[in-house]
Amino acid sequence: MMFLIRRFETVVNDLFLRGRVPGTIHLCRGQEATLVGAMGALESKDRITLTHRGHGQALAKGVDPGGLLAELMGKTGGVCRGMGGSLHVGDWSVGALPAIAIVGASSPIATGLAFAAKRLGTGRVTCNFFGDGTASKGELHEAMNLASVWELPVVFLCENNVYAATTHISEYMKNEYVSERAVAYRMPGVSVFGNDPLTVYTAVKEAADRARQGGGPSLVECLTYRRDGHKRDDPAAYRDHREVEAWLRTDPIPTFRNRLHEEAGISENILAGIEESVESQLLAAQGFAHSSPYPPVEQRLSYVYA
Amino acid sequence: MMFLIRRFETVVNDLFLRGRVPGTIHLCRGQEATLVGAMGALESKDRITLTHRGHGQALAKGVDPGGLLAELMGKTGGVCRGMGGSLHVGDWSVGALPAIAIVGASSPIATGLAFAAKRLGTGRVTCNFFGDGTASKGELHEAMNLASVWELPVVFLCENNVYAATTHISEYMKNEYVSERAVAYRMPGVSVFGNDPLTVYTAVKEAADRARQGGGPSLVECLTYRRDGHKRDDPAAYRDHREVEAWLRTDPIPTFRNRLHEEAGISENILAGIEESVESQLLAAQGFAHSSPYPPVEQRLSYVYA
Amino acid sequence: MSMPDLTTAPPIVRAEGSRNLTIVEAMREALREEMTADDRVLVLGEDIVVGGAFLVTLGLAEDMGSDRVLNTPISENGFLGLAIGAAMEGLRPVVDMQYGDFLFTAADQIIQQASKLRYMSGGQVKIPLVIQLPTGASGRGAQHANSMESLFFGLPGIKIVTPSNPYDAKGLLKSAIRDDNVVLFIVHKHLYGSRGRTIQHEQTSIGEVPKGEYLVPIGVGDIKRQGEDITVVANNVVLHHVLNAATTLEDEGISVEVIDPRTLVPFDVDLVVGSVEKTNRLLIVEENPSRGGWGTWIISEVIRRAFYSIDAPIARLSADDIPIPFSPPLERASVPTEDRILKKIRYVIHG
Amino acid sequence: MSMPDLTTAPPIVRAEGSRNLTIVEAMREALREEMTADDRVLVLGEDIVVGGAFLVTLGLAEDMGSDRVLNTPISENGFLGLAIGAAMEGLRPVVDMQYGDFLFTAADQIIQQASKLRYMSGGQVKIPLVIQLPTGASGRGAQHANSMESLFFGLPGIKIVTPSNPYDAKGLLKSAIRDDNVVLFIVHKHLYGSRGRTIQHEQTSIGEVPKGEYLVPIGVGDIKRQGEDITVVANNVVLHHVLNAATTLEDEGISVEVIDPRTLVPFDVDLVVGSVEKTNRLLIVEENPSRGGWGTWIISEVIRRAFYSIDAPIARLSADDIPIPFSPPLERASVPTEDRILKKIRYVIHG
Ligand SMILES: Cc1ncc(C[n+]2csc(CCOP(=O)(O)OP(=O)(O)O)c2C)c(N)n1
Ligand SMILES: Cc1ncc(C[n+]2csc(CCOP(=O)(O)OP(=O)(O)O)c2C)c(N)n1
Ligand SMILES: [Mg+2]
Ligand SMILES: [Mg+2]
Repeated sequence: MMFLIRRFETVVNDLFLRGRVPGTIHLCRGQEATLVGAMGALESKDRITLTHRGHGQALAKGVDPGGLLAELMGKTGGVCRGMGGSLHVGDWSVGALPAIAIVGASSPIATGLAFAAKRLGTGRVTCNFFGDGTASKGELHEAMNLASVWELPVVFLCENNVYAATTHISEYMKNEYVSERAVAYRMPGVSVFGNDPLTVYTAVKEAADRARQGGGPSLVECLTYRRDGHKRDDPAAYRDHREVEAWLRTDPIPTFRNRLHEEAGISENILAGIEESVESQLLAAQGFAHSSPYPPVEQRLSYVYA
Repeated sequence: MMFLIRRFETVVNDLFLRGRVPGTIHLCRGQEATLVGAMGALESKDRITLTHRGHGQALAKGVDPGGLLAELMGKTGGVCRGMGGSLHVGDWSVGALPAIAIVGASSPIATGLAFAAKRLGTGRVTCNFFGDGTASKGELHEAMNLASVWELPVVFLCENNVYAATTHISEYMKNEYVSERAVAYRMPGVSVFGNDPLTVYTAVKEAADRARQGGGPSLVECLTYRRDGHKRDDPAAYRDHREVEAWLRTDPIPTFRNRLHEEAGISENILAGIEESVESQLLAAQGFAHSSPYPPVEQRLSYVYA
Repeated sequence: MSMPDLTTAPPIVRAEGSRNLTIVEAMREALREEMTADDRVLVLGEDIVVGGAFLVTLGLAEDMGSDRVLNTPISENGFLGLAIGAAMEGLRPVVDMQYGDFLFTAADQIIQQASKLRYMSGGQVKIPLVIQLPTGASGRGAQHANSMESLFFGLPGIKIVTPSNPYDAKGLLKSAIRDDNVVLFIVHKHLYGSRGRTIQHEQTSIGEVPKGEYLVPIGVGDIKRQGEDITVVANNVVLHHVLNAATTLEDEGISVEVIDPRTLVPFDVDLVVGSVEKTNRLLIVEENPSRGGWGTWIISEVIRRAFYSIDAPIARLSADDIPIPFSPPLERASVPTEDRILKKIRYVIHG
Repeated sequence: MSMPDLTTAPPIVRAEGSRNLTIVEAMREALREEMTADDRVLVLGEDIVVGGAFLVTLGLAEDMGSDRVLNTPISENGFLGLAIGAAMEGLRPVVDMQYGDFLFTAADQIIQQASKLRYMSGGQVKIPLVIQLPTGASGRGAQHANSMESLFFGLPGIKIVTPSNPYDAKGLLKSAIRDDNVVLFIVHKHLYGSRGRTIQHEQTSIGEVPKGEYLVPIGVGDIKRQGEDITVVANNVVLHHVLNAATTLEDEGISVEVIDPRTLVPFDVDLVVGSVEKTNRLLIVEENPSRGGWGTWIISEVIRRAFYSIDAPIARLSADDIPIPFSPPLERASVPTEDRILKKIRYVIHG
């Protein structure tokens, strides 16, 4: 799955450069381990809310790559019928709420999904993805307090990739870790290495289990890094090359592949086989997306009201 | 001063009951020690931002009782020329920014006053008054983080009177103290007994001195209690009578009067003299407010633009 | 599950006699009936367990349970967003904003989220949500006197309801709760007629409400008074001033047709156009400031559809383009009064 | 200190030759000049040290110092409120909102605070504040496509500026910075012409800018093209479509007068009325949705002041009353295009 996300983003990047993907894109290359580790700890009935950097979050939750790619192109076969685009991908049928691109705004809404789960007794847990920069938004704090007071089954998951767009984390918070803010609401908070999917899995599993058993919300911070710029046209020249190199050495894709091979003893063939199947999945996805037509212009008048 | 505030609010209450004060009023009877203690720790050049419960804050900062009362009546002699009313009292010439009645909204603005003080090197400190209920607003958190990151000379002062309007503090936060939230921004935070003016003075003085010396912001929480309901038409029946009785036993006015008499050995005569002078001050204030005319209706078109 | 399309459904009235209620009592009945009929309905807001700012929820917590009438922290973004999420999962929240003015601290949740999430998702989600917004000037100064109806009139993706009497308030609130969309339910602060508070225009807030269950459809205006010489469109408190003025003018031989749109979005333009084609004159009275008022859009629609039926310049009365001042005489001078309405109608008729 | 009243002051032009600049370059020059002339001027916003979303501040941090070009946390309420406080103490902040759409998360600070604090204080405070708001649809979906100019048009107590070319952008930004009030400086996302980003309408974002210092006064509209048969009022990107359409129609013998209001608040109604009295026909083109559009207010004013000079129903072109869809063909279909403008003008002229 991590490999699928990496390759999907690479394909998106190529298509964007070739002008086949309009608008803007925010790639998550480098952050795959956090996404896959976290999603592994959730059940398929659980809910997630996505960020502006949502392609990987969607794939990890089980959104179809073809429908996802078609959405980025504004095609009628897109998961949102072309109405949303890259900033709003998601498929509610697999529990991935179409992404909210206004940072911070998703946290109260995720808390509401959790509120409904508790009230209706569905046993669902909601995982609210947000970034380190978003930790400066008041909405997040209002949501964490509400979730804590009402003991709602939500996991606030911070993908800390050290930057808010072009701004270094040291410029917008005095704290070393975002997780320090959990105590302000008497909520458990932890920070873990986000490039190791197993570490992330363990942390999120503990938080999700607690939530499911009525133990209320938690804040889980995963420390990771962007391979790319903030968006497609960002060379990320503002980053210190030593910081970049140090992080890229921990790139989850090669690292985890080696571990699977050496530690878990999974053979080259099997790994290569997985990689091949990913490539063919992506070819199929591109085929679907390219052949899907644009929606009829009348569709713009639909979906305004239920 | 504490006595002045108590008697002023009592006069306002009477006038309101007699229909001489339109709109609504939020009295601060019972919270005088926090106001006077805090203001004593500030310099006259310092700034404060006021809340919807601002009459006492204004008086303590040195706003003229006559102009204040005239404002509550919507008279042209009011500190805001009758444009603001009870919810917006203040006199910028004495450093009391006319009150902001949207809770939480004043915290970023207070932080801006502190930003200007630092940039212009005025040596001013800003004290941002807010209530325990307001601690649930995101604006406060954004402001505390900004003040912390930019090391601005602001004191976030929480008047914790146990209720947000009719709602008990235990209904909207898990924390025992609002001051626990300071650590979320690596900011010093303390909670003190707000009905003892000297304790409040010491805590605010320490925070203000630190701010003035470039040590950045602090959060000071003062535990106090409303004698009255949230607003004039609120009987406050939702409060547990044991809670009310326990707190009223610590009412700062009689308590502090006794201490002045017994501990500081200030004679009955002197105290009675102070009280008389307050009464005559208030009579003068009422005389001024009553005799002040309503503004001409054309004035409604003024002050929209500078 | 799908709901009846209330914009087309006729009002269902099963009269079993009626009584005089205030708007707040009528709204309370609507909430009680809908909460009893459908346990997905719940109410959220600050201080609503003891009744809320206008006593709309007085007694509801006791009868419906404290898990369905919830006091929230002072976190407008938090609980409005929470209600949006809960609605997407099938609950039907009614959010009480205490004063509409406080919604601005959560504006993003309505402007960017509630009104757009369904659209951006290509119809994947549905947000059945009612937001209760007291509006207008009521002697508390500028921060408690905003006209919610005009500030959100330009926002696509929501519905806006502004009842002016108890009958409409009850029927429209029930329709709003059953609607699968985001509905701003806006009542003027002076119209609630809450007990235990001093209310101006006391008489305007009391009216007949049938005992039986009924709905008033969203999107259908109402002719509150038939007339021949001029059409006056108004809502909220000023509608009551217009009705008083119309009575006065009858003695002067001026016959005024008074239209209450009842809902601003969707707006019953046909009703206004039909009336203007009869009277050939139009006056719109709004409490909100002149710039950005909903009335200007109605004017542009009438111009488009009935330009050649208009005999006199379409007139408008609104508040000044200023924040609302506190001082009582200044506040009164800022908004349309019965007196100014009388003068304006005479002017349109006699020039 | 008091500032010259820019709404009456004539444009000061000291031409020393000129060059072609993009709007973003013109704005950068304005900032550089004003920051050099007055050290109370500073810029705040997210990511502006590296230039900001549209590169308006590119290079400014280096030249003006990082204490005057400040990267903020993602805290719109926090830094907008901070700017308001700083302005009341005598600083003159320019806040860069990155995308205007993000202002909604701090709506209370503009709607309830910045626009009202001076008024409620009876004139005790002054808030010289410029808020830079990229507006409109640009292929990013509904949450990045709001029309700021119409959503804040009904808010008393602020000024709204919407330049459409580099000359106006520079002169108006300088005037806005010197103005003692809150000014929303709104430019369409497609007009900046920032380097390093793909821009549609590239040609529309380049224009002549004199070398010397000059101001364009706030509140004064501009006739961008003289004509006899119809008056068309438009701003932002659609103004450029209108100008293209006017050229096409010339060959058909239709002479179009094109008015760019340049500022929406205060609005130069006299200019429009004067033109309509000459052409007797009026079309307003806006990119914002139909409901709540600023154009409807202009129509109501023209009706009030020039009703008897109008020969044909006043026409309007605007976006549909929907959130903006992402899919490119759908987005294009939602907003006024040159083609639709041509058709509409022909229709108004020939019926
Ligand atoms: C309220 C709001 N302000 C600003 C933006 C513009 N913006 C989009 S992403 C981003 C940076 C977010 O940083 P972070 O939360 O760390 O997420 P990351 O991009 O690193 O994944 C910003 C400022 C926005 N979308 N919403
Ligand atoms: C944003 C906002 N929401 C709600 C209100 C209505 N309101 C006014 S005072 C108040 C209670 C505030 O409680 P607290 O902060 O503890 O201050 P206190 O009244 O106890 O002094 C509320 C809910 C408001 N003014 N602003
Ligand atoms: Mg980040
Ligand atoms: Mg309190």
